[in-house]
Amino acid sequence: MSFEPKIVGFCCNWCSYRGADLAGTARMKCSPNVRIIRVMCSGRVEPTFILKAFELGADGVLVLGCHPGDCHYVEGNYKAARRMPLLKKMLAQMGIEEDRVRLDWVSASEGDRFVAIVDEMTEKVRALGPFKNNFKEAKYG
Amino acid sequence: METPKIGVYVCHCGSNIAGTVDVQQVVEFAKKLDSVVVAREYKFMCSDPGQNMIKEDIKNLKLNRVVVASCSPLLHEPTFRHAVQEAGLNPYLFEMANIREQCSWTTEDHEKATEKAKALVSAAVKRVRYHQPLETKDVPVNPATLIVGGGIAGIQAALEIADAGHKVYLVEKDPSIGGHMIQFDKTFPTLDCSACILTPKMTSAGSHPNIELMTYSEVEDVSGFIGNFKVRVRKKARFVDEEKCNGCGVCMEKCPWKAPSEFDLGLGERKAIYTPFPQAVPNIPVIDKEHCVYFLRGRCRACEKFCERGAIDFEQQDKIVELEVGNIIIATGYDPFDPTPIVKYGYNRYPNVYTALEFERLCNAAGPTGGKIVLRDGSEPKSVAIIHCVGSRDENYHRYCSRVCCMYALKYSHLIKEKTEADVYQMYIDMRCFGKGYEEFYERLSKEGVKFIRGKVAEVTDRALTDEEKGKLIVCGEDTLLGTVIRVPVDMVILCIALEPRSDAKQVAQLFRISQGADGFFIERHPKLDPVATMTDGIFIAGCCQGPKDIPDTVAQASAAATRVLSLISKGKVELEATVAVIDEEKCSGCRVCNILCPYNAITFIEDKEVSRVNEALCKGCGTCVAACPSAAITHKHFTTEEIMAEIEGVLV
Amino acid sequence: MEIELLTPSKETTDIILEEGGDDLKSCFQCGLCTGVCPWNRVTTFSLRKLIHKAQLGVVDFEDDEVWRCVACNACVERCPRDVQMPLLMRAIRRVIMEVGAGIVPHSLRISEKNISAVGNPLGEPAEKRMDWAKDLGVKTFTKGTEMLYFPCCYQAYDPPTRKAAIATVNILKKIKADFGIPDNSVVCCGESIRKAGAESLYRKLAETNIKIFNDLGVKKILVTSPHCYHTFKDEYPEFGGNYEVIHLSQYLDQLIRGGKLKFTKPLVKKVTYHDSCCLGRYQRIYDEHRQVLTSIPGIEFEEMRDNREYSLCCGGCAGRLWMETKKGERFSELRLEQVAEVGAEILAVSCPYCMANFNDAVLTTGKSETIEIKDLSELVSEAL
Amino acid sequence: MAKLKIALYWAASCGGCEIAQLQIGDKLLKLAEAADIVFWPVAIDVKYKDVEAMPDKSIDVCLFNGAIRNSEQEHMAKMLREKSKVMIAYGSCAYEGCIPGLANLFNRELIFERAYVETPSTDNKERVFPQTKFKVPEGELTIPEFYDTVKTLRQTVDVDYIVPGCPPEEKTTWLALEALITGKLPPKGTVISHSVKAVCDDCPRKKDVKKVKKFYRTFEIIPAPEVCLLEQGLLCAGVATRGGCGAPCPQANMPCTGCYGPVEGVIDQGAHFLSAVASVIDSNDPEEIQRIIDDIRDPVGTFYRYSLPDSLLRRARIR
Repeated sequence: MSFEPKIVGFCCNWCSYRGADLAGTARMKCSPNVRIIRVMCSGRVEPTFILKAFELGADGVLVLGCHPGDCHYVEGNYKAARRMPLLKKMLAQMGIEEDRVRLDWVSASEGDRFVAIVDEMTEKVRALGPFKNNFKEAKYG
Repeated sequence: METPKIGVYVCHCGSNIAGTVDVQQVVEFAKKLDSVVVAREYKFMCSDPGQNMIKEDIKNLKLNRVVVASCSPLLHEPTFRHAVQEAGLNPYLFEMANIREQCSWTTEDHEKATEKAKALVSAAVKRVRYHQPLETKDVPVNPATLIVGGGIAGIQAALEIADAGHKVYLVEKDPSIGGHMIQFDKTFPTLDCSACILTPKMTSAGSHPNIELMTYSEVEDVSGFIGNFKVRVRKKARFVDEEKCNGCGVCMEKCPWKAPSEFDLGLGERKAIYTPFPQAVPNIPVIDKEHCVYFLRGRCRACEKFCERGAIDFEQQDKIVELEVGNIIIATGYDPFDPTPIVKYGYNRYPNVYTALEFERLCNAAGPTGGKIVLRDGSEPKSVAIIHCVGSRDENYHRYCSRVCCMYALKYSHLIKEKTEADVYQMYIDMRCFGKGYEEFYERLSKEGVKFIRGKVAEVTDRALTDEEKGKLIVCGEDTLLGTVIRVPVDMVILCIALEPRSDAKQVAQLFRISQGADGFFIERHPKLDPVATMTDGIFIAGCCQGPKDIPDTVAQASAAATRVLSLISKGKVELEATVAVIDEEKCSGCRVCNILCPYNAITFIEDKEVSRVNEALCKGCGTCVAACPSAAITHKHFTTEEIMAEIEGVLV
Repeated sequence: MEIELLTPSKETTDIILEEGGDDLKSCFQCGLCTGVCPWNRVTTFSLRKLIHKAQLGVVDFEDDEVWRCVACNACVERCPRDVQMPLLMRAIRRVIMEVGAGIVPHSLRISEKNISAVGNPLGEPAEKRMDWAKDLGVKTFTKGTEMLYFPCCYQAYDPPTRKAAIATVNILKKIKADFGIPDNSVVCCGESIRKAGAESLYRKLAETNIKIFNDLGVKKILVTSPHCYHTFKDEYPEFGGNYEVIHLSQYLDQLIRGGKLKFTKPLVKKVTYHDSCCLGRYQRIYDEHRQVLTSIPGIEFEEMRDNREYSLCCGGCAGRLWMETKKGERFSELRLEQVAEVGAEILAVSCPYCMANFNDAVLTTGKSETIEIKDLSELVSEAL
Repeated sequence: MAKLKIALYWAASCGGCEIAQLQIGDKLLKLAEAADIVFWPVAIDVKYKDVEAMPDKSIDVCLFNGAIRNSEQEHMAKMLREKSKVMIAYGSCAYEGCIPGLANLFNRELIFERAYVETPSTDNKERVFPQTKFKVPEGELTIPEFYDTVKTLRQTVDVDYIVPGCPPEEKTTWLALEALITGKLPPKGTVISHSVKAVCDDCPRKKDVKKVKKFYRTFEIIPAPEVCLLEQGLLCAGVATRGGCGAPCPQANMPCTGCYGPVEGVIDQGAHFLSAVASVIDSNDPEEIQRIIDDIRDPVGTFYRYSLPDSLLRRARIR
């Protein structure tokens, strides 16, 4: 059986979660690999959550918010947009592939976009293979 | 924490879920999860029997947490919360797993769908353990209302609230209320005189015992929250004592100094001491320091000499007034688009190219030409072209449709036809006449012999190709209905300029903590279902500040805003979000990282305790501050770090 | 590519408006007219564009397209702004015919001259107008006669069409109606030449006829042409001619319902009926024909695809009968396909123009063996 | 009252903790009054076998400093745990891995390569690396095995208390010792410090709202003396670091580097510090944000200077 990545998805309540719902309502098919956790705003997503997901065995983390300028909370998504690049820079140093973490924007009307992002992310992570916590598999000690 | 006893209910949703997800397997899986006391399935959990199943279990099995795996929480979370509450449990001790929209409907493979459903149920079960009972709080509502902007929207809203017996502060930055509407000549489609229908409302607003008019004033600061705003207003110095002035007008008569009239868009003149127009409310002049010779050179004071009441006060200073209000309506209106940048249309280059607003003044009997439609040289035009969508529906300027231009353009054709012999050409892209009586007006105008040319005008030029075109403005473009380039020689061109957000809309948005759309207009809470409220509770928007609209729509929205305010006043209290952020002052180090992150200014720094504090009335519960707090001192109720961590663990089973 | 530059002409527009094209002001260029225009079943013709050119005064009077419209009213039937396209077209044609702008098609010019000279478009001698009735023993209308039967020029001169006039007289005699026919002094009713733009000629014709009718004290006129019907009823009053005008179909319907007409011979045929524009969309007379036809014993009646207000024009109104229409562009040929579709043996008509057009079309399409064109009067007469 | 038996040990550490322990000054006398030191490799000659010989739980308290980076340290940690009633992770290395813990960005192979081959002063063409066992004529020599990953004491044995700091401040050390001497011990697992709040609470600098357009390294600017260093663009970890130290670094114009570890309740110090720093970036423009972030040269070294082995990810993945 091919490797089925586990991806934790954080969606904001107002745009991306609704976009994800719309994908369902419109019966669009998408990879089941992303499991969504609803937060009120992408600005709520702490870097800790992303690290925790990896610690617990996630192979990728997807954070989706409202499009820039459309945040239900004015500019919570901009806060996410500040944190994510810094986190990614740190993760790169930790040897974690760039494609395992993605921040993107999906509006409530973009069911198709939601599906496209989820499918693309799933395939990229699948190509990278499982994320293994190196601490546990270190050769010496 | 009490021992969690969790009930899990998996919904078939007919075949919507059960057709793809093996519900039985999910139930068996749920039964084995930690703290789960009971797990059941049912055809339609949202039905009465479904809800009763939960209620019975809460009673009989003493459940203290409930998970329903069914559709999107955006659909039925309120339903199940209510059911749980009816069974005596706090509604927040409930969690929903979305196994329909985000699982059965998007997944084809039954096995994978079932696996995903299990993961989502496991996440909900793990999360719900950490749920805490939450209570909503009430705060009283101050019955006074602030209305910003004294155009038709502000006046309408003010009158409605004042008539209901509540105090209104109507703040207007210009010397008189009236807004753009008072500049208009006639109103479409009924062609009643704009001033005739507006001035009675202005007068009522000016004399209403419940309305405190604050003209020539601007809001400088807003703090507080729904029900309890504190507002600082700057009353600019008029140099005329409002108490003493009786509006006799002698000062204006005697003032020897003139300046271009803003009200007439520079087409006419006014004095250095002036009211913008004769029916101004209040009928109290202001002195324009830029043009008053006393202020410029220290001599004159003619107005002072002639004022019998001694109302002129050259020493007057700006005054700061503090107001306390419960609700705010923003009705700041729009700015007319300046077409100068569209060089090809010749505005400011060819004297007989006018903007729509200028033409309104030109048409108006009280305007600079006494209502005669004439060219700059005083002669009557023989032909007029009205160019639509100037700055509207154009990626280079504004993408949106300004919504009123088609109609006022039609109105202009009527006025031109009525007052002159001129031929009128409407150069349009689409005729949008959607309102009540509008299409009929369009038809009526068509019958008056107005010529419609479909196509966006490419250029207005004075370069004649034929003798016929000499001395004319030639309007060129494609007539898309003929598929031919057309040149229309005319004497006068009227540009139907876009309605655009006020130049200070950004500052206003920041001041009141409301948001602007990409187009710059203020954003309503919901484009369809809540077009009056904003994301900031207690702050409403009405009129063109929310987007271009005509007078009937503006009035309707203003009345709607007034009604929303009145309903809050009549309720007397507001319920606050329960899922807010709270700062543990025992943990807050006072680093102030969170302070600036809050878009609602809900976080204040308590200087003496050196800690930050969230004002729960202002907090909307986005959680941005929570994610930023380096001390983990902020808790997002119902979205706590523990809860989300548990959910992460859950989805990764 | 050379770009054509147009400049709106107020003068031209004004002329068209003066000539009665006032309706063009209402047009908002939706294009529905072009969509329903029968011309677009056979070629391309943007009526919408033509109207817009008229609005701006940039009509090309030399272009054939100003002569296209057959005034069938199919567009008027559905126009959202109630623009009377035929009036507009008439105004444009007047500018050509009367003011002298543009070119009048040769065949139309001939018909116009014929009407002007001998009172009928066929160019037949005026004194032979009533020759068709020579042997029928019909009296000429005199003062006091109850009803004037006025056959159209075609029914007077054109042999195949004449059958309708003869049949009509037979029926009238059968029921012993008090009627008379005009003498040779009457002229063409003028309906079509007016729609073709020859306004002054029309007025002359109308005045001539009205004078004769009035002198004779005519009160009631029976017609067998919808065109005569339309102009006598709706246009002559403007010039002082006020009559009770009745079309044969209406008359027959009244007789049958009044029990005054009894059929004796069954007519075992499959029959369909073609609504003429002038009687249908102009006058909304639809049911009478059908009632008459279905009351004839033996007739199996079947409707065609386009019927009643959606009827397809035969292509003959507004002077088009006189103008050449290329094969392949004739509506009558299309219409015959619809007749064949329902398998009718007889196509019943009640208009001489339709009769003339369809008689041509059965020949050109080789359907003369299978489809017979008959006037309503003929069918009734045969069944008596 | 019988005197306390105290053991002190150093694992992967710099020796700074020993100095810190001595720095309590005259309080040493009080300690001497109350306790006997039974094992302290840096100061007294007690062999491992002597410790091995001690009965289980015969030592009252073990103050263990240093991270676990090799087999010897692991062995000693386990042995001392058995012999001691109370195990204290003393100092940042034992607590969260500290500077030695940054080795978790690499593995043994890479570290050996660097240490024994690449360093400029090394001449090792033969590529000789340390071996755990080596036969010499006299017999077999053994040295401890070097691990890929540095672990904290808590990841190795059960730990009762933590004394944070690199090294712990004198007052923090005494706070712990005093509790031991007086027997007034806090609940197990407590991080012993004078504060549960972040360093900012101790820091006298003026705090205002934070908007940062550019981050600086310490040598690039001379910060204004009274204004919050983070507001001036210095990556001061005080916001995300447990206080109790008294904020000596910010008071000396140096940004806090985070040695007291996370604030109570924080799961991952680096992630919280990172989130706070990113949040105060004064831009919403992706390109500008990226430019500002470019100035943060070494995110792991900045945000996890003391806590990498104790972080959620613990170590880097080596590809």
